[in-house]
Amino acid sequence: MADKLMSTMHEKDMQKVTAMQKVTKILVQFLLYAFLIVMALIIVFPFYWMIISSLKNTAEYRLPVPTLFPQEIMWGNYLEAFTAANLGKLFMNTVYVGIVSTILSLVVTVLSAFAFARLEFKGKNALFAALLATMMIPGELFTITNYVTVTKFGWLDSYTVLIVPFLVSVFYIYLLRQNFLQIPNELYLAAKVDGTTDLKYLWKVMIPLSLPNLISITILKMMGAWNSYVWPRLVTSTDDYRLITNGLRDAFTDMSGQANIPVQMAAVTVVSIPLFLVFIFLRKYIMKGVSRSGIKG
Amino acid sequence: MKKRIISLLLVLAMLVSAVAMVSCGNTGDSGNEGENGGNGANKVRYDVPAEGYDGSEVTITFYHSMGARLQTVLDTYIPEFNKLYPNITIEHSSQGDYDGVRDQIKTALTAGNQPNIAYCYPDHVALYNVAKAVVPLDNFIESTITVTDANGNTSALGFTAEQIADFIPGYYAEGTAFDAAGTMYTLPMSKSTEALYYNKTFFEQNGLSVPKTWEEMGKLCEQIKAIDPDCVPLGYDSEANWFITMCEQYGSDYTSLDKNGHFKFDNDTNRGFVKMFREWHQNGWVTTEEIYGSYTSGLFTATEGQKCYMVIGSTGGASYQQPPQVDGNALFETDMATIPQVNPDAPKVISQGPSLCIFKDSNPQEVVASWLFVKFLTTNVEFQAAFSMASGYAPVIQSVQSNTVYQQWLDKANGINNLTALSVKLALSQSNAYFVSPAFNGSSAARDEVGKLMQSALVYTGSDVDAKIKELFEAAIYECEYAAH
Amino acid sequence: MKNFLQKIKFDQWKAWIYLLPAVVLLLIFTVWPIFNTLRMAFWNGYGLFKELGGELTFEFGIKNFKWVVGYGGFITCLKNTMLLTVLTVPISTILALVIAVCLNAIKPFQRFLQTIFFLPYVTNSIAIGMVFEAMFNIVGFGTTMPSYGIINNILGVFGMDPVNWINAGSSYWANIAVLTVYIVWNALPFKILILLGGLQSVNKQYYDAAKIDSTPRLRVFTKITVPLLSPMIAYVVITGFIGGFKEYSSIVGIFGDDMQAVGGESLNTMVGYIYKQLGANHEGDASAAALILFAIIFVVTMINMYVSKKKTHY
Amino acid sequence: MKIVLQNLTKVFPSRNKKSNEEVVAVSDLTFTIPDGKLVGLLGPSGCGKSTTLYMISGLQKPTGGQIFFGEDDVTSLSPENRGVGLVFQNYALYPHMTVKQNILFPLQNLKGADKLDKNTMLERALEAARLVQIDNLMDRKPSELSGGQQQRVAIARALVKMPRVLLLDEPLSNLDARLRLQTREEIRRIQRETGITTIFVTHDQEEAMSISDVIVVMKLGVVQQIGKPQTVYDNPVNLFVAKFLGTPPVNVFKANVKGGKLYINGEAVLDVPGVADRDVFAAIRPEGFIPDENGAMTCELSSIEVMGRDVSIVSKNEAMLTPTIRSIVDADYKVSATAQNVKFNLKPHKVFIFDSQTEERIYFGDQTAPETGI
Repeated sequence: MADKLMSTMHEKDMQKVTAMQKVTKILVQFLLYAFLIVMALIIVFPFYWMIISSLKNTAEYRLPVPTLFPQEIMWGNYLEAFTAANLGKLFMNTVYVGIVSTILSLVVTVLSAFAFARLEFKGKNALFAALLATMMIPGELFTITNYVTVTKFGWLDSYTVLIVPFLVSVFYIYLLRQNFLQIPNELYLAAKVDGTTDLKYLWKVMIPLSLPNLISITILKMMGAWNSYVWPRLVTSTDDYRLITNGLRDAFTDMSGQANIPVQMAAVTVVSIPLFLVFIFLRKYIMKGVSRSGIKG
Repeated sequence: MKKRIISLLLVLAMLVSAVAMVSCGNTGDSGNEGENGGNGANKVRYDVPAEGYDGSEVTITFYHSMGARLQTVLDTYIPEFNKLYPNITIEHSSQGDYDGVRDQIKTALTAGNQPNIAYCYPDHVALYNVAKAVVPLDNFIESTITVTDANGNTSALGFTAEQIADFIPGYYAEGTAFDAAGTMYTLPMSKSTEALYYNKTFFEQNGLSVPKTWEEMGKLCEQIKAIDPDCVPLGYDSEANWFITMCEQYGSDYTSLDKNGHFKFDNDTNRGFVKMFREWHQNGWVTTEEIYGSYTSGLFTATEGQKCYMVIGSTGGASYQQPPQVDGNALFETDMATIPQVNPDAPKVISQGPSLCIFKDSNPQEVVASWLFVKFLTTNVEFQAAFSMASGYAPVIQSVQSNTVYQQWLDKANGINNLTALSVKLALSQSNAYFVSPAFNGSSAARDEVGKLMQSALVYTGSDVDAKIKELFEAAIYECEYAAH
Repeated sequence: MKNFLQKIKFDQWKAWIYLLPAVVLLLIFTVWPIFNTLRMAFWNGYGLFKELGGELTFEFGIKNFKWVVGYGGFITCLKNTMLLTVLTVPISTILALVIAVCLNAIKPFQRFLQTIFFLPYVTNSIAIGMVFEAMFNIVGFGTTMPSYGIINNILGVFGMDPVNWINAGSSYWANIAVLTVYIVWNALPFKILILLGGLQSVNKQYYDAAKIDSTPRLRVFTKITVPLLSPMIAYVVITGFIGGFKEYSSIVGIFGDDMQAVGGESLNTMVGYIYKQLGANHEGDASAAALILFAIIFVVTMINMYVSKKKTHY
Repeated sequence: MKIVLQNLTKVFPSRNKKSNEEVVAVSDLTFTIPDGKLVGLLGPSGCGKSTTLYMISGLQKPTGGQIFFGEDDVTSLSPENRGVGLVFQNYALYPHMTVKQNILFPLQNLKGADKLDKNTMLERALEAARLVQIDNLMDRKPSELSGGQQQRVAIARALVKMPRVLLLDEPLSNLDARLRLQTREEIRRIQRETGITTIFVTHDQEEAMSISDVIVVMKLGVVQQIGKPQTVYDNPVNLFVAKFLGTPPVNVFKANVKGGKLYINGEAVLDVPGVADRDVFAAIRPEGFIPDENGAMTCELSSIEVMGRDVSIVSKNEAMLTPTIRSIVDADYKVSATAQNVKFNLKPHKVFIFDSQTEERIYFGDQTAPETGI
């Protein structure tokens, strides 16, 4: 067998190989960064456009050849965005709805995921499959029926109507169930032997162990509140309950329907910043949640 | 154990509240209406309560699309109304724009949660009527039941003959565009129309005269194009209005209330004018908002680059056609005229702007109270005057014009910085020319489709124009028929 | 033994108590709407307002489905939906995969770039639609003095003629190109996030082993990275297909409610059709179309799952 | 092909960003691995043996020093150009490939002069599989194999391209005791058959001793002793090496030298001529005790374990540094289990004496001082 040994370095030109190796490495790094930077620029461009547009005046925004940097920086657009759209109140509404619905949603999701992951009961698998199937139905048709339902409940123009109908997300239950399943069952049995109640076990073991996922759900839910548009518009009619995106769309058109786009962009920028900050600070958890979501199912 | 109990309680509480919410939902309403069939030549009727308004406390909701300025006007006059009827509370809210009002009400109707009064266009009312949700007004208008206001004065619930006569006839007739019998479903609130804005300075400098007919318009465009080859002489904001107005001016068919064939706009006359305007567009004579990619008022008021010298647009948007100013001096003067006609002796201009409709309600007193408020808004001279001045829309009753404050405002009209008054003046001067097209379930689809048709035809650059136009018309009819099926 | 059985019974109702809030809410806000959809879909000529107006009596049948399928525009919607899905899912998946692999291969600025690539995920969709429109727009196309959006200006820098992307008279394929760019742009962050997460949980030793065996980079990518990531890729593709079939808001975002460029071909999609029918009071047709859409998504998902079961490893 | 490591050093930057402490994993390592030998890198965890292995493979870059394969300096050569085979501790078999595909994989990467045609590749793969006796498992996936089978696949994959150097990282650590014995014999056999210079890393001295031609004992990044296993066992260079090798382990006592005699617990137990008076550590192999009623060394008897041929006597002594004294004697020696004390004489070449400060060997008796490198 020894006759088949790989050719030795003598046969190759050592220096050439070493040099090639260096060049390749530098070239590969260069290409990697070049590609990533070009893609990043493409990704970022709409943002850049949004921000510079929010600082232009209307005349400059409409220039035939768009400027890449505002000639005159119009901070006033931001002031106008806030005053014209009552953004402050809408902002607070959004935060309130976001927080309350997130907390309630987490409670509901954790309880259901626990039942599906740890408890044995008749029809468990059938029920779970049915839940997953609902994810495939286009939700557009639910809107009208749900509107009739909440109206019959007398919930229109309230925080309830913004929070309750969307508390349950099958996706989150699914995500968390997968996470719970990864926690060894022995821990649960051990806890049962020790006489620990289910809730205590849930609180002391399951929740800490799936914290990254819970945080991811929290963030996704908050972002959902931040971006929801159709439903809040439908069920709220006063600024007491409307959410921020509703304000964005409606506030900046004047009587003839001409939009003051720079001011609108300013408002959009203001709205996007909190989400952006959330991502920067909680990036770790979002990443963890996603990679742990147990896609292997 | 404690936590388990708490969780149980929590769950139970949620269940109980859910059940409670289901059970205490309102039980819907079908109202008390005595209708004697709307199909034949008989008008649809609504049974007005025999006692009229009994003075009970009711809250009336009113959906509109007023901006902040107009809401201020409304808020000033609601107390005036409450001096007469202190027990009627008016709650109003803006739903953004006309489509916003329609969408909101559409969904609200499905849950029986509609407002009492709403801004409306005829197409919207046709839509609400499918659900039979709109109160026919004839019985109110004709009602002789006496109502006593807070000052002890009595008056008829309905309109007097003088009041009806005071309405500008073209506007008043809009309320009857829904069935063959002419059932009245809406009252006009404030109105606008389309007008021709032109650059008076430019016209005078070049010795141009304002076109009265489309023929003259064509020639004028050619002339202007020769003077300024980079310009687009004319901008027409709404393609759909253009098509519908041309139908009316030519006397050709557009739509009809005939249930067996609503859509009649595919005919030679209509294909003819579409073809003609396509050529105009291809010559660079005319553009529209959608085609241009931005508002044509932007072209009209441009200070550099490409310009246009005429715009046909809503009188409600007059302030956007105001000439730009540099150091306090206007760069030119704008003037207004009736839009070009096929037959200038019998002019036709489209009627736009909000009307008011009243929705059925389980409490008849709310309907009566709504009527009282609608009657107030449409017949109160001071309110109509104030609203017109704030909005730039024309008042719907003629007596407003003899109001001194209003008179003074109209007198200040000019083409430099008070184009609004100028536009109202023009709107009032052509009150004999207004038309509305029939409104039925599907009429809004027709409007959408002819607008699209017009756009597509204008931008077509291929060689077989006739075939393309035929195809576009047929496609539009197909879409309309499908939408109304 | 008796004790044990009692315990099982206790577990039964205990599980239902845990599930109660979710089940109640789902019954009210998900299950009931689904039943209502079925009711409307199989009620011939159903319209909500017609029912409210009292003109309608129940008549079971598949007339609504016939209307939907018989409508010429429906085929267009189907075609557009399919085309956009078939274009955007592979493009965005491959692009996301390449970006994720590249991101995973660098050290300096990795976090920074990762944050950048996640940006589209946290933006308001309404805003971005407006931005894209402004970028591709041409004001005054066809006149003597058009002003171009930034994209055409960039093309100009490379000496290319401006393209009419979305304005009056633009071609169908130009419209589709813009939509593809927009949808891919929108879809990238989620996919990058999932795939990067997957990559970071792959055991680094596989790569060391490949290095020891002098594996060329491309072969590492195709023979090791892709197979090891296959469960994530399958997930991304399946959700991409489902999302693709529900495409709607991106088209409204750029082309407005008409869902077509002026004088152009219709870009309407299945969900757009459903909305249009809702707008025209054809709730019956809309429900029928939603069920058809559901069937299509269901079949496509099943095919996807079948293929991915065959193609994904371990 | 011989491998030369010259002043090889690896320093890891501190993980904690705030403190600037660096971790020296390998320090100034110099030794030569002769061609065709099986070399065991041995030491407790954290001694730098794996790092050394990874530096030889090229997966880690040395901070200083050089690595030669034969006459070639490969220090800056990347792993793909070194032509080594590496068996990972967890095998790193590609989970999505069958055994056959796993083994074929390295062959498909060969380029230039080494490039093979398809049939040769299959032949070679089968040959490698036969060598490790897994040729009947070729179409299974790794998840369908036992730990031992996976291990063999990993070896086959490393061997199939006939690398000039084969590296194994703790190859037996994931196997149960029986498999471990069996597999280590196989590694030995395969190495013999192929003649490939092989380096393997282990923390298990028994494993290293049993199959290596040469062992390298490391501690905290520094080589302690290099040599044939038996030589190192018989002639350890310092207390660490003495303690690290041997089962049962060596017995260590606090002792002192006075007048050429070694005293443990006050008893003179051995003559150590020529050693100056001082405190020392005395390490006595378990087999270095001879029970003798008149023995020089007295210990308190704890228990006697009879293990067939041998007897293990467990006892105590005040000077001992290990928890017990374990001596293994021939079963012929009869020791009363009930006795209070047991007395021993010592075999001189089984007793190692170390300086109490430096822990270096100070007395070699009739042995010569061992070399630390080859």
